[in-house]
Amino acid sequence: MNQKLVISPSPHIHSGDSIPANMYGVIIALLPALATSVWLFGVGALIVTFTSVAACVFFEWIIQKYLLKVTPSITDGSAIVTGLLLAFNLPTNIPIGLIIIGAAVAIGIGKMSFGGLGNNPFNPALVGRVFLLISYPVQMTTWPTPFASRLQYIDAQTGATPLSVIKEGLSNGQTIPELMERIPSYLDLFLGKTGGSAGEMAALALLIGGVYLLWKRIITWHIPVSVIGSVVIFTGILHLANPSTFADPLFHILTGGIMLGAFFMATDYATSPMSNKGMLLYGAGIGIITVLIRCFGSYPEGVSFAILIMNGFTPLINRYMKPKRFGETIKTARVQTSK
Amino acid sequence: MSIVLITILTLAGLGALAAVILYLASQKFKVFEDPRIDQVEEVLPAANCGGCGFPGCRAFAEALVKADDISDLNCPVGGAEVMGKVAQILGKEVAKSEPKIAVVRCNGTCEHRPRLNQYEGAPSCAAASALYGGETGCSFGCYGLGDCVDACNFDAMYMDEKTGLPVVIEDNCVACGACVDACPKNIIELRKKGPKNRRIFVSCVNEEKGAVARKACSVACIGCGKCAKVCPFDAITIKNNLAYIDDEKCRLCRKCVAECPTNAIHELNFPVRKNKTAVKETATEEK
Amino acid sequence: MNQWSNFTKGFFKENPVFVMLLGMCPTLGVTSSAINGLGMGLATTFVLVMSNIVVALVKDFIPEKVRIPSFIVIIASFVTIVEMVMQAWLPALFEALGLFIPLIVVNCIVLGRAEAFASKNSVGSSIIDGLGMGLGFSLALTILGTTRELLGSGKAFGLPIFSESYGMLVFVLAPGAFIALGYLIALINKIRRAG
Amino acid sequence: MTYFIIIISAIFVNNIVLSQFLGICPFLGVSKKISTGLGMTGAVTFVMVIATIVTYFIQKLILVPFGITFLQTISFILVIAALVQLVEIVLKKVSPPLYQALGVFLPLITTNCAILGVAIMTVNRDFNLLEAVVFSASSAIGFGLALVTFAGIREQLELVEIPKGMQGAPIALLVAGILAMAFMGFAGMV
Amino acid sequence: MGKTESSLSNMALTLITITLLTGAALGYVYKLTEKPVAIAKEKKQQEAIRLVVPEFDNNPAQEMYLIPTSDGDSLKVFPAKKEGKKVGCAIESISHNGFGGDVKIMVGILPDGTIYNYQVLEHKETPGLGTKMTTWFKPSEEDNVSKASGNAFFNWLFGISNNSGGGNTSIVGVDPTKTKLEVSADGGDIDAITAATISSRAFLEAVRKAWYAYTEIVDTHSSATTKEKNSQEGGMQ
Amino acid sequence: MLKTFKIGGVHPHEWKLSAEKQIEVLPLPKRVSVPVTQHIGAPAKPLVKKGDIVKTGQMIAASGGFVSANIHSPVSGKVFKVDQTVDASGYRKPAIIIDVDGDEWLDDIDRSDKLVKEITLSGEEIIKKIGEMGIVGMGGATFPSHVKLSPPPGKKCEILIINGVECEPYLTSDHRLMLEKSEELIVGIRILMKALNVNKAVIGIENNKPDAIKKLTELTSKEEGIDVQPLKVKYPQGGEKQLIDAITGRQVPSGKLPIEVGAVVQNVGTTVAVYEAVQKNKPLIERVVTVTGPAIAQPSNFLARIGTPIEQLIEAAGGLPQDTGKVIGGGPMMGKALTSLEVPITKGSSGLLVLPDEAAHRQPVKNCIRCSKCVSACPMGLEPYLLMIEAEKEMWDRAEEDRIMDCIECGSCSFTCPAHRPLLDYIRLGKGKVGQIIRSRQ
Repeated sequence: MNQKLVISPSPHIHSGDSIPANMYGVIIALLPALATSVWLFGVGALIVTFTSVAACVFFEWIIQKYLLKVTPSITDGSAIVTGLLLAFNLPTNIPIGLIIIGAAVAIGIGKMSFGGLGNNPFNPALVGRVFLLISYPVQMTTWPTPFASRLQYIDAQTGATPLSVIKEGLSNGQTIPELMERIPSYLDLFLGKTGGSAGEMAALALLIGGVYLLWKRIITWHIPVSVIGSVVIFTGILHLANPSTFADPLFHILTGGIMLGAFFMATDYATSPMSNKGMLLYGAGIGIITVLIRCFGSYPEGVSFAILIMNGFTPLINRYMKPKRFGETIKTARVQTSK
Repeated sequence: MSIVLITILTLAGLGALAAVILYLASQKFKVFEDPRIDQVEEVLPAANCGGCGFPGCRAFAEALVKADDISDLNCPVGGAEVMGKVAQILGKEVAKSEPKIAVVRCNGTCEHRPRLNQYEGAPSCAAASALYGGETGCSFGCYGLGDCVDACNFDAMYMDEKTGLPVVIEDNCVACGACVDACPKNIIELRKKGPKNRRIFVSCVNEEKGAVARKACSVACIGCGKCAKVCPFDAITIKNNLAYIDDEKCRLCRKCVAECPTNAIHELNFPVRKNKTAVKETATEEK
Repeated sequence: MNQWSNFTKGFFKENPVFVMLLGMCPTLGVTSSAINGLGMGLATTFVLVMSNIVVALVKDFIPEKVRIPSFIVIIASFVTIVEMVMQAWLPALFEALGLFIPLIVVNCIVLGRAEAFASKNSVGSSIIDGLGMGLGFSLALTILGTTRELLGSGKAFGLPIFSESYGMLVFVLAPGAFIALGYLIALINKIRRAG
Repeated sequence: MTYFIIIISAIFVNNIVLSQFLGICPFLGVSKKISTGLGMTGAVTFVMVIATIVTYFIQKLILVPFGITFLQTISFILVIAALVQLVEIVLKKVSPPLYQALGVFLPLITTNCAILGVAIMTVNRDFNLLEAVVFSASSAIGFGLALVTFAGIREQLELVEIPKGMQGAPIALLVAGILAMAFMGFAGMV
Repeated sequence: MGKTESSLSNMALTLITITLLTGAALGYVYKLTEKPVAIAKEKKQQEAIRLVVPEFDNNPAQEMYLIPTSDGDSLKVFPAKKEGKKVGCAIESISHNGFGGDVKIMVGILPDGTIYNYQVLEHKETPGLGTKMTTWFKPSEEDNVSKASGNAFFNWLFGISNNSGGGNTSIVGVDPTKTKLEVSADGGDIDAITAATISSRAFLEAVRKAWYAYTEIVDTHSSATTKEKNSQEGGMQ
Repeated sequence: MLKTFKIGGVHPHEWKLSAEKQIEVLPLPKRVSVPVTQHIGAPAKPLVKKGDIVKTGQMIAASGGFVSANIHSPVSGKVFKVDQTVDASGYRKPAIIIDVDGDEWLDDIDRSDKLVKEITLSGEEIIKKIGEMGIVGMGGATFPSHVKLSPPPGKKCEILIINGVECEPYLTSDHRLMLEKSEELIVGIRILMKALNVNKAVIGIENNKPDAIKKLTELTSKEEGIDVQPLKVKYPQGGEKQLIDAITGRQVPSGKLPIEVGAVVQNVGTTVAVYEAVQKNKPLIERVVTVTGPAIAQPSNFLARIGTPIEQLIEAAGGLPQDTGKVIGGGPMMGKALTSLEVPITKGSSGLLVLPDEAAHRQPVKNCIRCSKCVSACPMGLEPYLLMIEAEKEMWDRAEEDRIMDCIECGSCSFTCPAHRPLLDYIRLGKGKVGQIIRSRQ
């Protein structure tokens, strides 16, 4: 035998799973929502998505190549996912300059400063999004009206999102039943026929994507279910307590970024907890903080903030919510003896 | 003028009260502590900034007093000056003993030691050693995965790309022994630095019988014992088919080097050998 | 140590903010504009120099147990003086700096220098040390203030550089303070390693 | 309801570390480990509440009646410094376990501007005694929340390779910045 | 160590000495700065009043009087007179519904009931957003200057359009009986600061309060003599 | 009803290429080298010296302690030397090398195929006999069986579990044994039940071996106390703790032995060996070895004598394919890559897997993306990603706290990691270090 045998520790076979497979899976799952967005907002959705993805990939490449001096890993698809998610969180008439700033912040501050994929404690797309929201509140809070001007980009006709209608109206002394008149039907909300950021309104499309992710085992059910569940329970309690100031649960899960957040942003690998118990707690935290911000804070929407805040708590959750150990059902002495 | 008076009275009153209460409290609640903690705290800047990683200067002082080795503790405010004083108080500066240096006792380069298989596990000697004997026929030699280099805190080692063996940078080595502990094959040894950095050692740790060892590596020690016979100082012993030169006994005469059939004995930093008399001269000089 | 290096060390080599990470609260809290940063820096410098002088003068008369309280009282009184003087003659700056003026008293730099340097050295070198450190602190605050002001509102020392509408508001707010300082320190570290 | 508002405001909306910039030194300094962070939080809560009560009475009974409010800074810090030392001495004797848990952090607290800052804010806002206690306690909890969260993230970052230039303070500040950004979501919640 | 020992007497003595000395020093400085501080404060108020009402020659601060509002605050009213004739009055008003807390403003109202000018005294609004209230509700010249200063390409990049400054933002010269001083989103006539509706709302609330207070003066003391009398009373306060 | 264990697990492709191949008897080799350490525990002490003539089945090395096992000559011939030979790890270990000369067995060994059903020995005698005959766990762990059959005082065995899971991909030796030696297996179970004094035994078989399940179910329908339990296919079900969990629902606590929950697990191969030892007086000198691999010409199951060089087995299966990259002793999940083909078959060799070059290499390692797939795959409920980092950064305290010692080294984590991180490599390293620390503490 003239060939050298390869020696490596077990196991000697691999499942074939890879980072690109997961990332491209997420990208595929996002496509229905992208299609819906183009259907609703036309050219603006395309411009915003394309710019965001291109900028994210570009920044990832340039930072890895010239600042970190490592081999660029843009082909693994993670920058594309960040770009897509960032775009989905922006209004489709947002100026290009802001998209580029957002991408630079998402990749530069949110991801590469920590050493790149997997090291970042916060979801990069959300870091970029929240950065923009705080820095440019005006541009970030004017959304185009669906179907109104599909061929126009920046000068598109603007309207409000259901959540901002509610927030605005409530602070004006109107009640929820009155305001519901001004809101599209739940079916329209479900199909996404409403104002909002590029990819967050189409609940149906996002649900399809989410199911795809679950089917491909890219994510587990824990986070989406606990996010949506906690939103439903919490808003349900509030709605029952006072229907005139708090909208019903269905309204809450169909509007804003709940679906996008629950299936795509909160489930971000690097920034979500590792154990199933931890994921449930994390998701519940996101749901509750979201509702708190929506119902009591001054921002109409709180999913981004809620996920970022819970990202902050993820290390603590990981530290104290360990997976269920084998043999734990029987109470045993710890490995470390007390002496 | 009254405001000045009130000011003075208030502050003086508060000051006096604070002093009295603190004094009484410290009398009443006295607790014995290592007096050196106070001494060390005295030297520290008392900025209580937490920059040292400890919660406050006193905690840092306690850590210093308790620690056996204070070399990796540092006060960023006070700097080296303060740390010097601390070391003085604690008397923790180790008396310099005979200088030693790390020596790599394997010469199994790619050339001398043909590779028989290819390792593809975690790039760590420790992981590899738990798995198997090594890429070559010699299960005693260097894995070449650089655990020693990783262990070195002083940039005193690097992996030679060509030979696949670690090299000690003599000027940087402080003989801390980290590499010795890191090597799963016990190849690295701390030896006396020697006059003018001159050292003689057996660059092999293979305990196989001669033929087997030779087959695996052309420069292995085959345990033939020629060196031991020729050594005038009884510095060389043969155990488990392997020669070992005791650095306490060796007088650097270099007779063994010439005798070794496999060139397993290495000499370092000697001038180029001219003839036999020259060797003797150097040897006597060294004494 | 020669006096010149004693003076200049605070600017770069031992810059209290960028290198020693001391006095972070005012550093972050008041640097939403360059002028505020500078004002805070100078106020701190004054307190630092004056308390260094006094501590150097009285160091031999102070019993061990009340050393810290005594130093704090000395520092606090200078802080109060600064407070009153600013209120009288620089009311705008006084309002901008707000809570952080009384908080100079707990700035680690001031007490740290009093303890680490002035209580062990002569009055002359204590002045130089205080001045150097204080100016280094001012420099750091001014740099950070300028950066934040420029990025946040397109101005430097109140002068418009580019349209305010381009500014990234985050930098004027709390998060921007942390982020800007983080990258500044990274930059300084890089320069220090290179130099 | 006002108490509820004070609590929410101090913990989330106007978190003393993340939006008021108080107590940054210990926030950056003692946040390398979760356990240390917890100890520090305990010590801060303890001292902050006591200090606020004491300074409250000094303000109400001495400074205001005599018209010498300009002595606020100096008298507060004097009282806090003495108080911290007193607590330390007493704790060491009376309850060694508590001292082990909290006491080691006490020296750090004198120079923690959060204590003085909260004391001054309390009198500036004209709280009554109960409000002052609630305010100081929730401020301390807000401090602890930020500190422990931050420590958790830092512990996790210890496990990964941060780019060389960003290691240490820069990355810590960056994390604090993003955390502050996230906490801005609570804006307007009072 | 050559230092003084830590005995009770020494400790107390040192602390007392130090506090005595610093106390004296502080008292002295306080004396020294007491006046300038008061002057600075007064000057600030004067400045604010001067900005919001036409030229006057009396001392409005001395003639200041309080007017209670329906929600429990009392507003300070500073009448401004020139040669004994009332030229307007400055009213310090407050709203508790700002984004970051109270918004305190000084509003100048002319005798005919129109708003002459305003000045923001105190606020804790978001920098860059709510802070715009200092200029937003004034005639838009200054605002447009800064907006026009950008380069066209960057304006496009950042989505800043030049024609957005033209709305109904100014309250200067407005007669509150004719113009509804509420943000347009609430059915009023004034455009809110973009993305800072809450701050705008609070600001306008403060302005309304000032104006109601003013109308109250006019209503309760409709004759010139009572006004005169009132201001004298105010002066005596 | 299919049962399985509760936590984690993965499902690799099965690749049971040799499942239909009958067990063939491998011709005797010319020379065997019998290592003295073929089991967990102390090495056996050689009883022969160079030049001695030995018979097949003659004891040539005696147990070196309580946890140790006797070793018998697998062939008859002359001892060539008692020296070192390369073991599977490439390290040289002492071994007895015998030149084969004919095949002369010891007289008292019953070599007939006749099934001996009646068990004459008492429980204690059985255990003693098993010890004498050098039986060890043949699933791969090689733990001396007589030790396992002697529960510590105070502990009572309630159930005997026979491990016919064979969850490793490719391997089929146990599968074939269950089909071809089913009756012997049943008698073996009876013997073990008697030795353990239990009246309940369950044979756990994964659902991908329906023929074995069918055959054994038929046979056991008449046997009281012996049941067959079909199991859902999931790796690592063959792990002792996982199997007990799957069958009884009880979980062995951390750091404890199966007897803690009243269970004893024996492998199918071991059980057949026990039958032969007790009823036929035959020591453990041969075993069934699967030789397989994607490029192997005839994947086969051989009955080979201990000490046969693997080269000969591969030859018998059609020779080593051209582009061989890796030869693995055991299955692909837990087997060891071999450094040379001179390595002999030992008591624990369940299979030989030859992988082509393209399948032999690992993928480049990427950053951990914290996807938590390793956490959900770990059958012990550990956090492999964390343990790896802790081992890499030498955080031994935390690794111990995070129960690194519970790891069963099944490889599910490395198998599943999308970033191709060498999780198990480092965890194994950490286990070694932490184990040292724990021992030094005691």
